[in-house]
Amino acid sequence: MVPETYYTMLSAILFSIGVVGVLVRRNPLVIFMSIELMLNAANLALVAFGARFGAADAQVLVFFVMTVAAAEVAVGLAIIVAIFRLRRRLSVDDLSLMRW
Amino acid sequence: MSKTVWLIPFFPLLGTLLNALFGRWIGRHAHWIAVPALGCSFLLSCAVFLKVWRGETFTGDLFPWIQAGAFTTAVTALVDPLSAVMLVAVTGVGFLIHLYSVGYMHGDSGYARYFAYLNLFVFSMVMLVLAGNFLVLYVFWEAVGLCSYLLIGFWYTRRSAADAGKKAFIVNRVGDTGFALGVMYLWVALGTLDYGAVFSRVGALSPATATVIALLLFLGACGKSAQLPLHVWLPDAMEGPTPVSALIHAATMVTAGVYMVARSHALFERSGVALDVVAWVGGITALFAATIGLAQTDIKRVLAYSTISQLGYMFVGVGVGAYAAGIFHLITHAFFKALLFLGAGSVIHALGGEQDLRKMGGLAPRMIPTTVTFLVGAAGLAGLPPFAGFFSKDEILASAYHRDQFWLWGLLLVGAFLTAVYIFRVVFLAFFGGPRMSKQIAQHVHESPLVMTFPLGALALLTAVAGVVGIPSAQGTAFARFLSPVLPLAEETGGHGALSAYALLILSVIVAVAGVLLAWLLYSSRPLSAEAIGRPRTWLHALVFNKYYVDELYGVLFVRPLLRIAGFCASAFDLGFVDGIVNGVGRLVVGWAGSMRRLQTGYVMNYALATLLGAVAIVGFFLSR
Amino acid sequence: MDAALLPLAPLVVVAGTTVVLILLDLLPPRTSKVHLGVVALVGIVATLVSALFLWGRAGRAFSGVVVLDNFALFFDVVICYAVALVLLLSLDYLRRNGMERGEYYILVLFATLGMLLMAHAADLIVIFLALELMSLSLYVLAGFFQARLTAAESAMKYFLLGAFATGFFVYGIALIYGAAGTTALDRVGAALGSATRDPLLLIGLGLLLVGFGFKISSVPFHMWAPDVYEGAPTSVAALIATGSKAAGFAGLLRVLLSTFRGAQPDWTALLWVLAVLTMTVGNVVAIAQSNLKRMLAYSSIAHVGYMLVGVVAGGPLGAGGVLFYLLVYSFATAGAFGVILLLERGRQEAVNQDDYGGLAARHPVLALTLALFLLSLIGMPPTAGFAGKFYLFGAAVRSGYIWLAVIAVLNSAVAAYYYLRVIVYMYMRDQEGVPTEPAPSFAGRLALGIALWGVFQLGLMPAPVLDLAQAAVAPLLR
Amino acid sequence: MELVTFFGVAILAVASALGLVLRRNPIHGALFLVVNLGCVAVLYLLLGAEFLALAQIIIYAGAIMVLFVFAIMVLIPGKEETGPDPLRPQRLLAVPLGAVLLLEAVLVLRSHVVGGGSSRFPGHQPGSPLAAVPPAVRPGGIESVGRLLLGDYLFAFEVTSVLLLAALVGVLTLAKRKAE
Repeated sequence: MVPETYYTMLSAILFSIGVVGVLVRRNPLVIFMSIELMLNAANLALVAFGARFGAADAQVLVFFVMTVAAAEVAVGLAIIVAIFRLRRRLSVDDLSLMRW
Repeated sequence: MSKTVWLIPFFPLLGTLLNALFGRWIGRHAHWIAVPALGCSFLLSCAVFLKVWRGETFTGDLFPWIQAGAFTTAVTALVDPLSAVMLVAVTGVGFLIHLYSVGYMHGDSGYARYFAYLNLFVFSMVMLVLAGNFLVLYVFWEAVGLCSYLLIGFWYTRRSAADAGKKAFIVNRVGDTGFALGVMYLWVALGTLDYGAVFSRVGALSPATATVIALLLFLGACGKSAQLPLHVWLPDAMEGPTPVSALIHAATMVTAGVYMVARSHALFERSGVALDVVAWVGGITALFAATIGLAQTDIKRVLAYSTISQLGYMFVGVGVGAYAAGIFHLITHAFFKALLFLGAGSVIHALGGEQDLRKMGGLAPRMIPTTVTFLVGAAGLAGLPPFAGFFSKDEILASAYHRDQFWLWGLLLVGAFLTAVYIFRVVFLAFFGGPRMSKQIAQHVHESPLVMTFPLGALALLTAVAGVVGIPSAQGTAFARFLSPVLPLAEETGGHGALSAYALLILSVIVAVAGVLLAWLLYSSRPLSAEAIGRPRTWLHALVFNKYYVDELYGVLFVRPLLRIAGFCASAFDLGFVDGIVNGVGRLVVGWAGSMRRLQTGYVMNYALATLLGAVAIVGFFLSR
Repeated sequence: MDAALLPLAPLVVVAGTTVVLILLDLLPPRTSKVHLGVVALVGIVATLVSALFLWGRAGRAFSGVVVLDNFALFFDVVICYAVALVLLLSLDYLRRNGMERGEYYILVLFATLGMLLMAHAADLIVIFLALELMSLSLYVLAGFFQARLTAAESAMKYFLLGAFATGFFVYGIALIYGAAGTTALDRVGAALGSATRDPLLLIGLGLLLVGFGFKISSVPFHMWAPDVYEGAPTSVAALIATGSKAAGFAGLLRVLLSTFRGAQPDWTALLWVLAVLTMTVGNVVAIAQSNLKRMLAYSSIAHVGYMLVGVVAGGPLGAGGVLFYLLVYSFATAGAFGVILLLERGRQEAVNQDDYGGLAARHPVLALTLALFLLSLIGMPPTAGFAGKFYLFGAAVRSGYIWLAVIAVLNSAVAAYYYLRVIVYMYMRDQEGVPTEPAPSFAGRLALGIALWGVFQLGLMPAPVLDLAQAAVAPLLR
Repeated sequence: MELVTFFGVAILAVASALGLVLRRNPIHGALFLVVNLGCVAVLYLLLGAEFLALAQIIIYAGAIMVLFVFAIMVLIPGKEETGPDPLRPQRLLAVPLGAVLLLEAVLVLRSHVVGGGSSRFPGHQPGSPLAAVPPAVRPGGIESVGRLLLGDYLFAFEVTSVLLLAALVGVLTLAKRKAE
């Protein structure tokens, strides 16, 4: 039996990697994937905690998070496609028309 | 009485709304709304005053306004002798100045806007005076500031006017913030803001608390009443139309600080220290501004410094505990300073907008009513008997003397001398001697229309006779007795000074007359040469050194050092130091804003970094607890 | 209506209206979609009425994950007012910008549903879903003017940063679940109350605060706001600034005041710092702005700082003050955005302060309206802003946070500068170049009129509404 | 045995996550993410959540990632992120910050284990078995999840459907070009 602390630790590591990914990458698609990584890590933590309680609540929560993630991906990709239509380059650093 | 009281502010408010919303269609006829509105207010004020005279007072809520838990505040009006006197003065002087404006602002493109602002100001000022608690006082304290700001920048196409408006705003902001904090602290300390409750419970405050609150409130008063070091905005405020200078920046709004201190005298007395601060700030300002007034060449700026100086006198009055004397000077000052400003306005009007004393002279024969009334005003300001200013100023001096504040008394006495010098300097330079304006302008010099000279006459009459109620007697002046339900009669506590009341009176007269004589010797005993005026800035020195042998003695002994001090104050302290602080703080904030906005790089990554930083900090914070 | 659904009447009405709109959108006419806006408006008004009718009732539904109480109802009212103003303003705005499409109204209603749900949610997972429903709709709305690069950029920034913050939020939920074994707010509160203080719960709360902080745009999670407000359609910016902010506060207040009351000393200390940072950064940077939409964005950040002061103060005075202030702020902000939205200069929206030179001379009523909204944002009496600030700062003083109140007062003093600058432009400058003209929109003017009424009603007679606000927070503080 | 599996999968998961963050090519990144999601699915299995493991594969790997890869294919011709990076120093600031976040998370998760035993779940509904007790109905089973989903969480379930509808409308809005 693996202690659930291992799982939560792993989820913390994955979450942190995801956070760093959001910050160091310039391609919105990759940034977005890093965000998915964060959500995924959170899911893992939820399931691990749920296993400790022996309750299925956590899994239901994870299910909701997954659904939301799917919806978010759909909208997010639509936004990315929309901006790509207007300008052919795709780096978030180009998106600084509005500042200061 | 309640309906009458509420109608007083109602009429100007109505006038504001009509002129603001329909100004485009009303246009040149705006005064047909604004002036009658003020007239009604004035008549109602008089009616209220008569009732108060017969011993009635009135407190009433318009509606319960703010409730927070157990704390409730209503829009309360309080009519007692003090507010009744102020009401009559505000609406009366306001009415005359409205009337005068009809002539002065004739043909201005913003005619309706002007009257809308002016009515709004009177409304706010009336509410400020009527306020029955500190919250309403604060609200209209802000509102009169806003009107002042709008009217200073009235001729916004002039860059200097817009800048002056901005400066007035920033400086007043400093004071008002202090005032707001004071009101808040008062609320925390006593749980109420109603005048009656606050003043009856003031004993519950520790003297230290009372001092802090009183000083915060006084900071607000300093801003509004242009006392050191927050006086810098008032001279610049002269960029506004002259009737505005007369009404707001001389007669009414700037005296709100004095009114507030007198109104909350119980609080200031509880502190003790705060009263001394008030008196000393007032005394120093009085002398300081008077010296600067000597060196100014712009007729309105002389009057502006004079106003600062006279406000200092009022603060000394209330600061030494002679509240009625302070308020009495407030009223008489409202009359004669409004008169002087309107007279100056009449001159400026006649000269086609010229404000420079160096380019005036010899106007007396062409503008007899203006000259006569201006002389009356000047006499009032200089404190020549029997004009009102004599009685009121002497009352303050005597009070300071009798309370053993000899240093203050000395400051004020010197100030009184300088006052007489600078105001008669203006009289001689503007109205007497040879004309120094250009030919074309000289040809067009004309007396102002009746609508402008009538207010001059009325104010001159008031200046001449208002002193009657201030004739001292054994039981104090009639004015002080009338106010005694609100403001305690001055007690003659000290009496250690060697001089009797009559000796003081005579001394005041001597000082004033000496000042007038000095001015005459300097500026009018011989014709001024034109070339002296051709050299700006040094003309006064040149005048003193080269032209008048008689003056050399005075010059060496007195005038030159004084001018130096005045010049130093004007340049180094007034313009350099205080302005530097005001501008510096402003620039600091703006510069800060400029660098802070650079953080907003527009890059998603930076924004996410900030988010992460925040998350790390929050988690770390909770982890450490 | 089913008895079980009655407590959810506001939600049901909005959801029903949304479905009707989706169907209506498929029907002709294809060119004009104003009727959709009108239907949406009717739906919102019906929601408002239903919320007012339900006032005073309390209940729960669906195993207690949704709750009906005065707190939720008060937010229903705030949100409905904000959305109604936005819809009124949009009717003509979309046509003028050549983007009259039914999806706009549908998405606005979806966002509204999310906001209302946030107010009614009693379970973290429902809060999360509500947050996402609202956010997803708003992301799309921010980029609604597809042809504009700024709009696309604004949508992208909003989306990426929003999703990033969501990641933290979900992790926070996970940690709280890990500590308490449940996501139901009351049971989490019980867990917090009975256990020795659990760091996991607190950290979970901290991560939730990141998500809420993003929604209400509190420093340091505020940086998206100016860019998004600038690029988004002005009506959407108004919606984000008012409705979505109100919803964020609904969730935040319920979580903090009710669930995490046991940890009050902890989060109070944190929010103290956040409040000071938020109002100072908002006000100072606003000084440097010349674009009115950005200026209002920073101003809205600063106002969040003021509201956080109320949260710190706590108690019926502080929390009630926040609710009251939200209403006040929504009226004034929606109104200010509304004036900007109505004004055009040479076919372009008038967003620069230069565009406002001399406006008072040519359009005195409109200029006066904007001036009054700005004065309310300053907190100048007798507008509502004064009463709102008075309650908030007064509550802080009452609770002993004197310094916080002092900083807030100083901040308000600084803030006056940039609001008055706009007024100065309108009243003390002359128009240069092409004149700025208002669009002839009756609905827009109606919206401004309603907002103006609110600003004065709440300024002159604040007491009844404040009583309602205090009654609204009462169930949380019990 | 289980422990070995766990560590194997965990290492793979971390490695693939790092791959996503470090590799320049977004396509590779997407593939790394798929691997990572698969690893997490395995972990779900280890935790006894079969339903979730399946959902993870179907929703994430099956739907979401396909969308991603599709978008990448459509949008990005060849490699990206090759140009000069003026923000590089700031970007790298993220690494220590991320490390601090990780440290904090580790601290709190550890202290949690140390600080509390299994008896301290007062918020948990009475009657539910705790971790130490082998559950009667296996919580990961599709049946218990289904009951919860359409029972206690029915409302959230309904909201999810609304959310998906909203997303649908949103995507349509963005994708539909204006008919001109």
